[in-house]
Parts: sequence; structure tokens; C-alpha cells
Amino acid sequence: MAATPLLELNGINKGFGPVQVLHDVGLSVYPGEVTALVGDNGAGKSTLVKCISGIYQIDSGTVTFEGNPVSIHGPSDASSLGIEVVYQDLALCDNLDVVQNMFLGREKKRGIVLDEPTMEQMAGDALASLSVRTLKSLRQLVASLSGGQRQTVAIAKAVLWNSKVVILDEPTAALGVAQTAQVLELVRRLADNGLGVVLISHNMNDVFAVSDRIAALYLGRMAAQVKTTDVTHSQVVELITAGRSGNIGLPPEKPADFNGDAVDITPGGDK
Amino acid sequence: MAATPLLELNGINKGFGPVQVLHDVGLSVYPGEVTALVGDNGAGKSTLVKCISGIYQIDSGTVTFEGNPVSIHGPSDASSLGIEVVYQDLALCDNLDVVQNMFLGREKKRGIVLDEPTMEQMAGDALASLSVRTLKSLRQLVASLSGGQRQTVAIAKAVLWNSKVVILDEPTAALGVAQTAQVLELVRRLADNGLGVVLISHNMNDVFAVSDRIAALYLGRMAAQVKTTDVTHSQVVELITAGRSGNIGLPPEKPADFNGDAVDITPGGDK
Amino acid sequence: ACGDDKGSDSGSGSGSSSAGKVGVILPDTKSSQRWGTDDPKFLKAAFEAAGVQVDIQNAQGDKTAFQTIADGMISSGVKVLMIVNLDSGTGKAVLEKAKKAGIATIDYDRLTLSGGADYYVSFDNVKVGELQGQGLVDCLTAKKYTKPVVAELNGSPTDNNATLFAQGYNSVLDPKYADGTFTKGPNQDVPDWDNAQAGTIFEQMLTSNKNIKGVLAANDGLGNAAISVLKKNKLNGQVPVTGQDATVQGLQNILAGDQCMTVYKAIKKEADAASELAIALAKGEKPTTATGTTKDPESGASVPSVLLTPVSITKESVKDVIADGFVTKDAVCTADFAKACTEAGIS
Amino acid sequence: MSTTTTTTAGGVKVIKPTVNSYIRDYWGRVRGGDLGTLPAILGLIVLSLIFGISTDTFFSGLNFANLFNQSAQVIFIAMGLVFVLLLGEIDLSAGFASGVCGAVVAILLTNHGWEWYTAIPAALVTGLVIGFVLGFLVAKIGIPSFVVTLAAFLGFQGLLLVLLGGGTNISTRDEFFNSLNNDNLSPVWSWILTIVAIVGYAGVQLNNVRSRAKRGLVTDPMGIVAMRIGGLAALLIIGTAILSQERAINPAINSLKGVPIVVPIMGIFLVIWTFVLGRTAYGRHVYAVGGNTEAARRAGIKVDRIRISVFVIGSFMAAIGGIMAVSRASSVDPNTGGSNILLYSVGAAVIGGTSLFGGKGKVINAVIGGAVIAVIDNGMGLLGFSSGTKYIVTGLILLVAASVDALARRRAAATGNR
Amino acid sequence: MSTTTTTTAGGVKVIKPTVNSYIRDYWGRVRGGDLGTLPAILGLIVLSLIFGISTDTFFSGLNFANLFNQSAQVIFIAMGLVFVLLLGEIDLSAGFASGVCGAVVAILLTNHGWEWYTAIPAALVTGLVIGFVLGFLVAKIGIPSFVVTLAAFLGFQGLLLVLLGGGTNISTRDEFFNSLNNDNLSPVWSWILTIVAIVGYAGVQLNNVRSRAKRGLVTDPMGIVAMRIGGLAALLIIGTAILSQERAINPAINSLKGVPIVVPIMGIFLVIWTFVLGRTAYGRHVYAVGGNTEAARRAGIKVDRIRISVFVIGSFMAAIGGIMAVSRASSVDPNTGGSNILLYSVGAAVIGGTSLFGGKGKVINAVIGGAVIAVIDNGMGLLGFSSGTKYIVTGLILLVAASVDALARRRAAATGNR
Ligand SMILES: Nc1ncnc2c1ncn2[C@@H]1O[C@H](COP(=O)(O)OP(=O)(O)OP(=O)(O)O)[C@@H](O)[C@H]1O
Ligand SMILES: Nc1ncnc2c1ncn2[C@@H]1O[C@H](COP(=O)(O)OP(=O)(O)OP(=O)(O)O)[C@@H](O)[C@H]1O
Ligand SMILES: O[C@@H]1[C@@H](O)[C@H](O)OC[C@H]1O
Ligand SMILES: [Mg+2]
Ligand SMILES: [Mg+2]
Repeated sequence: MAATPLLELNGINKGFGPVQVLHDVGLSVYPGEVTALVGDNGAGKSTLVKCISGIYQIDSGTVTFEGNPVSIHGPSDASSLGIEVVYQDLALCDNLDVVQNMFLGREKKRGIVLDEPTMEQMAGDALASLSVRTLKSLRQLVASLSGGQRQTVAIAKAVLWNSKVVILDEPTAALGVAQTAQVLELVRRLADNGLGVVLISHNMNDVFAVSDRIAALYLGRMAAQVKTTDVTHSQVVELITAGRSGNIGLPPEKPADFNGDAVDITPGGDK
Repeated sequence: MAATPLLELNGINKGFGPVQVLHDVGLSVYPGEVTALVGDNGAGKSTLVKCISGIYQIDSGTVTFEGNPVSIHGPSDASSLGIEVVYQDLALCDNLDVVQNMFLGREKKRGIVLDEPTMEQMAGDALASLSVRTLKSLRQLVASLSGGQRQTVAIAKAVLWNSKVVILDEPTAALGVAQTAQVLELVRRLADNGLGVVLISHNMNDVFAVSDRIAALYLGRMAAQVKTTDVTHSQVVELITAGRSGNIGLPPEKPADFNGDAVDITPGGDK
Repeated sequence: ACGDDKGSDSGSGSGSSSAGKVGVILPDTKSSQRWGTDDPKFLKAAFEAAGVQVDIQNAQGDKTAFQTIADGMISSGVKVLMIVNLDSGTGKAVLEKAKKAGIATIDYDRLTLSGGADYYVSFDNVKVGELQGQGLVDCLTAKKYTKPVVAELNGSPTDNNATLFAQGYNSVLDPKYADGTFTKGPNQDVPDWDNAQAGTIFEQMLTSNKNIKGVLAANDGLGNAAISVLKKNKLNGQVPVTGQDATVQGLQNILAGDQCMTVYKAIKKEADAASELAIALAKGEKPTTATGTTKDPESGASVPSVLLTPVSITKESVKDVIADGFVTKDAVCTADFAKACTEAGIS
Repeated sequence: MSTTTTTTAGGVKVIKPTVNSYIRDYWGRVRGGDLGTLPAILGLIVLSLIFGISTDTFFSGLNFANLFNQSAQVIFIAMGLVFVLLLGEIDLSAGFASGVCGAVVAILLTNHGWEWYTAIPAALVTGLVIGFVLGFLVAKIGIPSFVVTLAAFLGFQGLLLVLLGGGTNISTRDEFFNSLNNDNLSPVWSWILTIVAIVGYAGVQLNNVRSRAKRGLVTDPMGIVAMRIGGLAALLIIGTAILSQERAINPAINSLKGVPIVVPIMGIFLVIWTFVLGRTAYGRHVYAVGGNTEAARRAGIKVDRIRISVFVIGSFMAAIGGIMAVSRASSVDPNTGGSNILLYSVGAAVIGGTSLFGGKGKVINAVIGGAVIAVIDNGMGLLGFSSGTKYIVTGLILLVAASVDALARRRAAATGNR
Repeated sequence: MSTTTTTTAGGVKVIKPTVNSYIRDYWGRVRGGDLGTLPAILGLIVLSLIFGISTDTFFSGLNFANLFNQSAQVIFIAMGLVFVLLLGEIDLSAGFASGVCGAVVAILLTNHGWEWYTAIPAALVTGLVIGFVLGFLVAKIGIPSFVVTLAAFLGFQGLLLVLLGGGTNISTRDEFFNSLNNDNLSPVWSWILTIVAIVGYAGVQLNNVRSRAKRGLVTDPMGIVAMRIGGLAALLIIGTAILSQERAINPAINSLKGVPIVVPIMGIFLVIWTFVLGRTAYGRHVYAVGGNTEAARRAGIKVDRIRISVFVIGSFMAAIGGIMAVSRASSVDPNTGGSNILLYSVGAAVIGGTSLFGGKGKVINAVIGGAVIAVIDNGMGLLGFSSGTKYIVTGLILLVAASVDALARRRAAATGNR
């Protein structure tokens, strides 16, 4: 495995109004490796992903890509660097069909005219590789897809492109047994092809099955980033739920540190 | 376990325009039991749930509740029968806060005035029982919640009420380890209190952990409804992916039967 | 297809064989109530009496609708087209299209500049303005105010008549301003003759210029808007207001002493004169009544015209308007005004 | 930090806020872009200062009083439109509906000799019926509200003409009726109402704190509650004091003082509708349907009924707006409720912060937005521009007022709020 | 069933449709409520029949030709508004923007003696600039489009008054310019254009089938393609034949025949914008931003640029609408683009099936909706009702036309589509 990370975050802070969600978060993504990002509900995983892809502007901190400091101001910056993201809130256009969604923003053209046949064919191939069998038509509006079908479209959309880093935010949450297996296999294959992959998941079996490293977020702080082979299942669960496990994880917490996270921000919100 | 089902579906058919999604589906939900509804992505599980709760009108078929035929024309009919549903697409109002969402349509009042203190307290208690720890405030808008937090709110919303049947469509998909355990425990507890529970899940471990019966949908047909103790893990997976396993499941398929499901409904959809 | 007398405004005497149909387009109902009530009534009566079919429509201030109505009348085969234009531009376009189809044209009340209509029937609109100006001078003189401040509420900037009215009253008032008898106060146009806007415009004039002592309002609707504001400030009766059109509301305001005068344009006479011309044209005859001419200031052409004389109406002469049959005594002398009516000699 | 941690609802750790922490939080929210009506109020203040500097009458008591009468029609219509907009619907017919209801009252008063206390209810009922029909067509037949109310916009314009016999102006002479949007309360009554309002507000605020405290729920610090009550009291007292001064043009002839009658009427509706939206289940359901119709439907809310009801409220308030317009002009004409009334009313709601996409808005928005529009119109009138210039400047001012708001909210978007 | 199963894209089993199965599917979709422009077209036919029966001139060639000239302004503005509405935005200023651009062209032609080929581009550039400013304020400053364009509505109204020197009107005398929305093509040219249009359409359709077939993708059955081409051809040929007849009231004075010049202009814009929306990446992005702005942003689409662009297109088409209005009236006045023009234009787009919430609509909607409105206006004019009645009946007809659509779509909702 290469020693220099492909993508490196340092000291990332992010708050919404009076609420501080991420505190000094650091994360390294190595090429050819799957980094699992785990954490409790509301720990800040999706927020971190959106900071990386430029959907949110970070309050402070640095992002380094292939050794160079970069600043990402929007999703198009991220994708031009070669970072692809499958978001947890899938962000598909309900009024467009499957093919149209998959190529959104990167349509194939002949001259200025859209090359529909090519796109239809490529979309079909990508979906087929993800074990999609119940889709009635590639021209079906996304609005009418089942939960799992939507998720597959979002995943297929992200892996269509030659990118360097792929981030998947709970990609298998809505998937069936076979589809989940396909996606995990895909994740592994991407990493084996030299990409840096970040996989967010609550499923420890999946995490241990495909990841090389595990990064655990706890209440907006990076509790620990460890090699998967160095930890046990239950250690990771402890990191997720308590922020530390034995001698790994955050330093013993001073309770006051976290009080700030539990301020009721709208006292008497019903006036 | 009681012999008469609490809720019984027979010969349910449902199509959207030219697409037939459910074919002659039958399902029995017994009081005091957890019935797991499984099936591949796009098999028709969520559609079936929406037919039960009156979001979709069925094309034909009968619904029997506590032995009496009923016709459900809308969600309010379902909830007045005592059927509560947690939908896969959570259906929360982003512009309302957590408490407001949880009591939506069934607000506590004093006279004509909303009784906010009571609702706030009840909501807090319900959420606490589901291991929610990262929520900043009960008065936070739902729009700003994490995926798992949203899901917890939706579940808490459904179990606040004294109902007879609770249907949960992939309730743990976005949940963390601890929260998932809580929800499964809750599901079991509900059944033990005599309710009929339907749990939709793609996670076989969860299914086998809590369910009494398993109903498998395959391409819109009910492949089999069996006791959990009578089948193995791999048999269920076979039912899901092939519609039959050994001598259980749908009769050997005549391929022509399913052609209809794969018609491209928008040939040349790009004109 | 149905019978020819489909339109609700069509004449009853469709028996007359020789006469063709006449189309009349009125402008709106906002600039003055006359277009919605008086003109259609009098015109219809005149055509019906002559047994000539007529189609009267109102464009409701919409010039696109104005043209569409004209198109429809032309395609349904009218012999004569009579219009009160919304502005000279569309008026001209309509007149030209009619002429190309071989239809005779009449400008009613408002002259279409460069329009080249065959005939023009109206009042002398500059004269209307002069009467308003003179009326205000008389009322202010009677009140013995020294150097009274006069506010002007002009008509719509898009109505050529409004320009003519202003020309008239300013020709009377400007010398008074110049020689210091009167003081020139605020002066604003009221878009579309909109009464509600006129109210706010006048209220603000009064707020910023508290010693306004006279209001030249271009018609009764605008006058009433000013009177409401004066009433609110309990100044009604002390500040003379002018008007035009001799509407029931205007006449009542005069009787109540809140309005100084109005200008009565004998609309029935105007309608009769116009319909007389149109009837002759519809029968294919050459009209003889258009003895005067009006010079189109833009094209310089002389348009054969019938020009009637407007009359200034004050409290004493309200009865003349009633006597002329323009408004009924019942309408004006309601319970609230019974006493004032008797005082004004209306029996 | 000297905060006391209390554990309440659902084991969620909460900290009892102090005045300091409350202000810090509020400031954090403002910096985060959660501004509420703040920008519109700021805009109002800036506009007032500009007009106050450039004319010498803008800040006179007379002009202050005028503002209320001038803005009444738009504000009442806008209050009703807030409900319609909350559902993401639109009512293009509100302007002419107000005209029709105004015509009804004028005709009954003047032509049929009814008394105000029968004629006004008749007009209000007309409003209710209109709203019901509109709502029915939208909710039950499913025609988009834009089309239904466009048709009604045309239809009511015609109805108004027919009612007015083709276009006559009808004067109203009922003293009480005309006084509604022209006359003033006596100074004594003005003060009594002011005090009632202050005491009422204080009562509600304190009661709220008490009932939450009793449950052990987080409450606002008393200091903040006191500041709120004090703020409102100061505002009302200053306003009433100004309006109680003599402001007649010629005090020798007649005296003009006191709060315009229309002010307490506006106040009452503001309180009622704010209560309905904020404190009743009905109001909650309006927000829910506007935020996510499907979620509301699944929660068992009768979406159709809510939809019909907002049109009923919309047209009812339009009727009141129409009554105020007719009262002010002491007459009705075929253009009452026409011209820019509709756009100004929708504009008032939107400028105040109501979203056209539903789910976001308050009744106070209508009042503040209406005030912005009225101040612009009023100030422009004092400046005496020509009509062309006036339109242009009005447009520009509107734009500037709106961009204060927009720029503030952009920050909100940048920090991810909403 | 005699269908051939082919396995194409992504292993998804697909069946090659036959004419029969295609029609069956289409019928299934229609019964499921997926109606497209069908209801509006149906409404159009029903309305035409009603007016044709109740007047003897509605179906005359002259009246048919009038319809195009009468509807031109609204249809051009509505075409541009479709883009704005697709993004869920609104442009209240489109009417007066068309007036301003019309004034620019008239002033340049008449007062400054420019030629039409310089004056018209100047007006179009004015439109582009207006659109850019509006779009910039919405996209970059973040003011809601309702407020920006309400301000612009007022501003342009004023600008128009100022341009026209306070209220005069300006006549245009340029023959070519005036002919644009008044005169007709010669019958020979009419036929040539008709044939070009038919051949072009056939070419596109057949090419489409060929290129899909080459890839082994599912194609429409040839029978259906032939029916489509045949249908369009029949429509155009019948129309051209009617319009090539003599239709002058008094052919002796001047002859009137051929397709109105404005028809091919409309046709060209219809084709261009349909192409842009349906076949280019830009069009795709417009739908995406309208459907889900956040998803579009995440897909790397420059949302702000798209937002600005739709206002540019909107005002550009408004400029063309203004040019047509001025040409038709051979003059411009301060009310050009005022009155009901704006509401009718938005109404045209909405009646045709464009959603006010964004993401759904086609340019053809504007044409069909505009035709519905024009037919109502035209037919009502022939019936000769009094103004009040006319407004009421117009409103009612609009309502009836819209409820056909609504009732059909309700079924769609019932079956879960959209
Ligand atoms: N726009 C916002 N405004 C305020 N708070 C927010 C906002 N977005 C997220 N949060 C809060 O930030 C925290 C982190 O949210 P995030 O979505 O990153 O969690 P997560 O780790 O992805 O959780 P999950 O596993 O449930 O998806 C949550 O407590 C959430 O309520
Ligand atoms: N409104 C609709 N119009 C057309 N097809 C639809 C519609 N809704 C659902 N479908 C189709 O019906 C099938 C069943 O969908 P459904 O959502 O019930 O699946 P599901 O079993 O819940 O799948 P998942 O596990 O992915 O949630 C899918 O193929 C879907 O594309
Ligand atoms: O009578 C007046 C008419 O001549 C003018 O054109 O419009 C306003 C009316 O008051
Ligand atoms: Mg998340
Ligand atoms: Mg599902």
C-alpha cells in the first residue's frame, strides 16, 4: 500500500449556526484501500462527507489531495479532482428517468445533441453489473422506483466515471441480499484498482469484510483511525458508542467537553 | 398464538398504468407475532404496505381486519382501525420540528390550544427509549437531522400510539448498532404485548432474530409464507432471489409468466 | 350556425333589409363610468329605434382585446366601425384594417391622431378643461381665499383627452398662478384614472402641502377620491373640487356642497349624433350632419365632425341635467339628498 | 460557565439558559442567517429614515396616521394570502374578491338601505362563499389554484361590473361604516386599548414560562421575557403617544387625534391568526400540508379540508380588505381591488418572509411586508415624482429592501441552514 | 402474443413492441392518467366546436388567420416563461418587459430612423440584458424571483412611461416591421414552408428510429412512426389549404390570402426551444434544476448559470412578443404589455400543462395553452356579450377547460402516477 494518502483532512471544523457538528476532524484516505468511516447516528459522518465534496463550506481546517492543499467550493470542484460521492440522501431528480439521472451533469453528446443511445446502453451495462433485475425500464422516472432501485441508480451513477476517490455513504442500507453482495464486491474491486474508497456503514460485518482501515467518529470528533486487522468487532462497537476502547480512541473524556453538544438550542421553541 | 389472523390480505392486485406490480398477493398477520416480509429490491414490499395503509387504492382483492372485511381509502382509515406504519420513505415534514412531527395529526390539546409541554415530554420519553443520544434538541427542525435520527423519529412517531398492527418498512436501514438493537427489541416487545407486527428487512440476521413467520415476495407474487422455525437462512435467500426453494415457494415458473414484467414501457422514450 | 341576432346588444329590428351591421368598441369602464352605463344605453337605443343591427363591446382597458374585438367585428362583416380608442396607436391600426376591408369608420369621443377616420363625433375637450378651470376660479373667488394653493389631479397620462383637458384648465389657471392670485400646488397624473390610487395620491399631496385650498380633479371619480380624503380631515366643503361627466355621485357631491362643479357632456346627444352618422353609413347613404371639421394635429387632415358643447354644472344647474334626462331624479335625490334637492330647486 | 445543567425530556441533556447564553445563541442564529422578520423590519426602518430626511412631512403625526389607512386593504388581503401561500397555493382573485365583497356591502347600504351591522356580515359571508368555491375547485376537482383563481380573477372583475350596473360608482354614506377606515378612536380609548394589549401580551408570556417551568422543561430566562414585554410596551406607548397628539390640518376647525380605528382591527386579526397558526392543531396542519403534503396525508390529516379552509380564510380576509377599501373611499367602483392591489398583497406576504413554495410564513409577515409597501407608496407620494419616475423608483426601492433580506439569507444558506 | 423478445441494455429483458402493443401501452398510460397535452388539445377542439356552432364567423378563414395574429404576443411570452417556470421561478415583469422592448424598437424605427434590421436586434438585445439583470438578482443576490420581478414589473411600467415621454404613443411606419404580425406569406411560399416542415419532421423521426435500431435498442414500430408523420402532414396541409383561400371581406379592395407571416416564426421558435429542452445537455439541466436543485448542484451543474439563463430566455422571448404586439398595433403606448398580458401568458403555459413548481413542462404547452386562451378571447368577442358578462363567461370557460385536465389527472393520482 502506498504511504502517502490520496486525500487527507486535517483539523476540520464545521458548525451550523450555534451548533458545532465537527471538531478538529482528521482523516486519511489511501489509494488501493477501503477506509470504513463508522460512528453513531448523528456522529457527523454525512456532514464530513458533504464537507469533502464541497456541499458544505468548512469553517476551518485543511484538505490535501494527492499531496497538494486544495479548497473545494462546490461539488463540481470535487468531481474535477476525481472525487465521486454517493450521498445518503440520494439526491436524484424525480422528474428525470434512470438514464438521465445517471448521466446528469456529464451527458454524452454528439456535437451539441445528446447521444441518448450511447447513454442508454452504458447505463444498462452499469446497472446490470449491480444485479438489478426488477427494473421495468431504463426510461422509468426515478420517482417510481423502489427504495433499493433508487439506491442502485445512485451507486451506478457514481461508479460510471474514472475517479480517484469514491465515497459511499451507507450505500447498502436499502439493498437486498444479492445487491448488497454485489456492491461490497464492487467496493473491493474499486480499491484493488488503486482507487481510494471511503465506505460509511453501520453494518460491522460489511465493514470487516471489505475495509482496510476503520475511522471512528464520536460526537463529531475522530475517536480513532486504525487498521482493520488491528481491532476486533467489539472494540469498534465500543469506539462508536463510547469514543474509546481500552487504550485506543479519544483521551478519557472530561464530561464538560461534551456539554456544549447538548445545549437545547431552542428553549421554549414554541413561542 | 391465536389462530385467526388480525389482518388478512387476499388476492391483492395493484398496477401503475400499464405496469402490474402486485399479482394476487395474500398475507396473514397474527396477533402476538412478528411477520417478516422479505423480497428482493423492487419485489413490491413497499407497494404492498402502501396498499394496506390506503396510500394506494388496490385494483382488486380483499382486506380483512379482525375477521371483518374492511376497505381502506386513506391513511386515516388505517389508523382508525389501529394500523400504524413506518414508511421506507419516511414522510416527515422538514419544516416542522421533532415534537411537531411526532404528534402530527394527533396533537395533544388543552381545550383548543396545543399542549406543547405534554407533547414535548412524551416525545422526549419515546426517543429516549430508542437510544437517541446525539439529538441536540427536541425543537430542532427535522430538516437538519441525520439519516438515522430521522428514522428514529419516524419509528418513535409510530409506536407512541396504542395500535393493533404495526408495520415497519426497513426501519433499521439507517440506524447505528445500538439503535438497531433497540428497535429489534422494541419490535419483539410490541409482539409480546399482543400486537401484530410486520417487519420488512433485507437483513436475514435481524429477520431470524425477531420474526415468527416469514413471507417472501418474488416479482410481485407471494412466493411463500412460512414459520421462521421451519426454514433455514439459505432457503429464505433462495425464496427471495428465485421465488422457490426445494418444495416451498411458487410453482416452477413458466418463463412467459414474467415476461410481462420486463416490457420496456417507454420505447424510444426520448422523442 | 345561429341567427344573425345572436349578440345581446344586437338591434331588435333586424327586419330592415338594406342596412348593414354597425360595430362599436368602447375603451374601458375604469376611466369613467359613462362607458359602462351611459354610452351603451344611448347608442343601443338609437340604433334600435332605427332598426339597425349593432354590436357594442368594451375592451376593458386592454388594447390587445381592443384589436381582437375589432378583428372579430370585421370578420363578422360590419359595414360601419365606431371606436373610442384606448390610444391613438391601436386606434389607428384598427381603423386602417377596417378601411382595407372597405368599412366606414367613426371616431367617437376621442380623436385618433393620424387615424384617418371618416368622421369624428365629440365634445370640445379643451373646452371641457376650460370650464373646469373657470369653475374652480369661480368657487375659489366666492370663498375669498387669498393666494389659495391649487392641487391638480390629472387624468391618465395615456388618454389623449386627459391631455386636452389639462390644456384647457391650465390655460385658465396658469395666468392666475402667474399674476399671483393663485398659488401653484402639487400636480400629478392618475394612472388609468384609478380612483383608489387617486385617493392615496391626494392624501399625500395634502399631507405634504397642508394649505391646499382648491382641487382641480379631472373627473367625478377622481373628485370623489379627493373628497373622501378631505372628509377624513373634515375639510370637505371648504376646499372646492371640480369634476366631469355629471355622474350621480358627482351631482350628489355637488348637492352636498362637497364638490364645486362638474362638466355635463350631453352624452345622449353625442350618442345620437354618432349613431345618426353610422345609420346613414350603414344604409349606404352619405351623411349630412357632419358639418364641422376637426384638424388632426398630427397628420393635418381635416376630419368631418360633429362637435358638441359641454356645459358647466353647479348646484343651481343640477336640475338641468335631470331635466335633460341624463340622470333621473330618483337616482340623485335619495333620502340623504331630499333636502338638498329641494333647496337646489329640483322638484 | 455558570450554567446549571438540568436533565429533562428524554434524557437529552439540556442546559438552562441564562440571559447571556440566550443572547449568545440568538446572535449565533442571526449570524447563521436565521433572521425571521428582522431584515424586513430593518428595511422598514431604513426606508423611514430616508423618507424622513428627504421630506419634512413623513415623520408628522398626520402622515403616520395616514399610513395605517392606506395600507389597510393590502394588509388584510395579505394576512389571508399568508394562509394560501403556506400551502404553496396562490389566489390571484383576492383583489377582485375584495372588490366584489366591497360592492356587496356598498349596494346593501346605499341601494337597499341595510344597516352596517347586517351589510358587513353579508359581505363577509360573500367572502366565505367565494373562498369555499375556490377551495373546492382546487381541492376536490384538482384544478391548479393558479388556473382557478385566474378564472376567478376574470369572473369577479365581470361580476363587479355587473353588480355596479356596468360601471357606476356607488357612494356609501353610513357614518359608522365610513368611519372604519377614516376616523380615530378617542385618545382615552386609544390608551385603554394600548394598556389592554400590553397586559395581555405580558400575561401570555408569563403564563407560558410558568407552565413549562412546572413541567421542568427549559424556559426562556426571565430577563429575556421581561425585555420582550418591555420592548412591545415601549413600541405601543410611543405609537399611541404620537397618535394622541393633535394632528389636524386646521385644529381650529376640527380636532384630529387618537389611534385610527383600523389599527385595533388589524391588531385583533393579527392576534387571532397568529394564535390559530401557532397554537392550534389546525395551524399545525396548515404548516404540515404546506411542508410535505404526502407526509401530512399519511399522518391522517384531511388535506382537502385544509386546502379548502385556507381559501376560505383568504377570501374572508379579502372581504375585510374590500370593506376597508370601500370605507376609505366612501365609495366603490369597478376597479376597487383591481390595479396593483393583488400584486402588492402577495408582495407584502413575500417581502415579509412568507415562502411561495409553502410551509414557511407567519401572519406578522403580512403586516410588516404591507408596511414596507405602504411606506414606499406613501413616501413616494410625498416626494411628488412624475408617474413614470415614481414607478421606477418604487421598483428600485422594493429591490433594495428585498436584497437586505436576500443577502442576509445567503449567509444562512452558506452555513447550511434551510 | 407475437412479440419478439430481445435482450438489450443491461440485461433488462425487453420486448420489441408492435403497433398493437404500442397502442395498448399508450392506452394504458392514458387510462393511468399520463395525458401530456391531450386534455388541452381536447379542450381546444371542444371550445372551437362551441364557438363554431354559436357564431357563423368563427370558422371563417379570416377568423382562423386572425387567431394567429391575436395570440402571437401571449404565445411568444409564454414560450419564454416555460423556461422560467421549469425552474419553479416566476417572471411577473415579462409583460412590461415586452412593452419596453417594443418601445425600443418603435423609438428607434420612428424617432431615430433606424432600419428594421438594426432596430429589431437592438430590441432583442434589450431583452437579453433585462433577462440577465433579473437572473443575476435572483441567482447571485438571492432575492426571490417573485419580488425581483414584481419590482421590475413596476420599474418597467415606469420606464415605458418615461421612454414614451409621459404617455404619448409612437406609431411605426416601417412596412416590413408592420407586416410581421399583420401580413401573410404568398400562397406559394406557404406551401413551400409546409412541405419543408413535413419533410424535416419525417427526417428527424426516421433518423431517430434508425440510430436506435443500429444499437439494437428498442424502437417505436414503423407503423406508429408513419402515423405520427402522416398526422402532422395532414394537419399542416389542411391548415395551409384553408389559409390559402381568399378571405378578404371585400376582395375587390385588397386581397387577403396565405399563411400569416407570424406562423412560421412561431414554428421556428417552437422547434428550436423544443430541441434545446429535449435534445441538449442544457435542456436536461434545466429540468434537473427544476426537479431537484440540490441534486443538480451535486451533479456539478452550475445552478446559478442555469437560473440566469432561463430569465435571459424569458425576457428574450418577451422582447419578441413585444415586437409582435407593436407590429400588430403598428404602434406602442404605455400600456403595451400591460393589462392581462402577463396573467394570460403564465396562464397559457400552465393550462398547457407546465407546472408552477418546476421540473415539468414543454414549449408546446405554451403554444397550445396560448391557443386555448386566444380561442376563448376570439370566440367571446364574436358572441358580443356585455363586458361584465364577457368576463364572467370567459372565467367560466377557462375553468371548464381546465377541469377536463384536472379530472383526467386525478385518475393519475389515484393510480399512483406522479
Ligand atoms: N443543517 C443542520 N443544522 C443543524 N444541525 C445539523 C444540520 N445538519 C446536521 N446537523 C446535525 O449534525 C449532526 C451530525 O449529522 P450527520 O448527518 O453528519 O450524522 P451522521 O453521522 O451521518 O448520522 P447517520 O448515521 O444517522 O446518518 C446531527 O446531530 C444533526 O442533527
Ligand atoms: N408509481 C409507480 N409507477 C410505476 N412503477 C412503480 C411505482 N411505484 C413502484 N413501482 C415499481 O413497482 C415495483 C415495486 O416497488 P416497491 O417499492 O414496492 O419495491 P420494494 O419491494 O419495496 O423494494 P425495495 O426493497 O427496493 O424497497 C418496482 O419495480 C417499482 O419500480
Ligand atoms: O368623459 C371622459 C372621457 O372623455 C375621457 O376620455 O375619459 C375620462 C372620462 O371622464
Ligand atoms: Mg449520515
Ligand atoms: Mg421498499
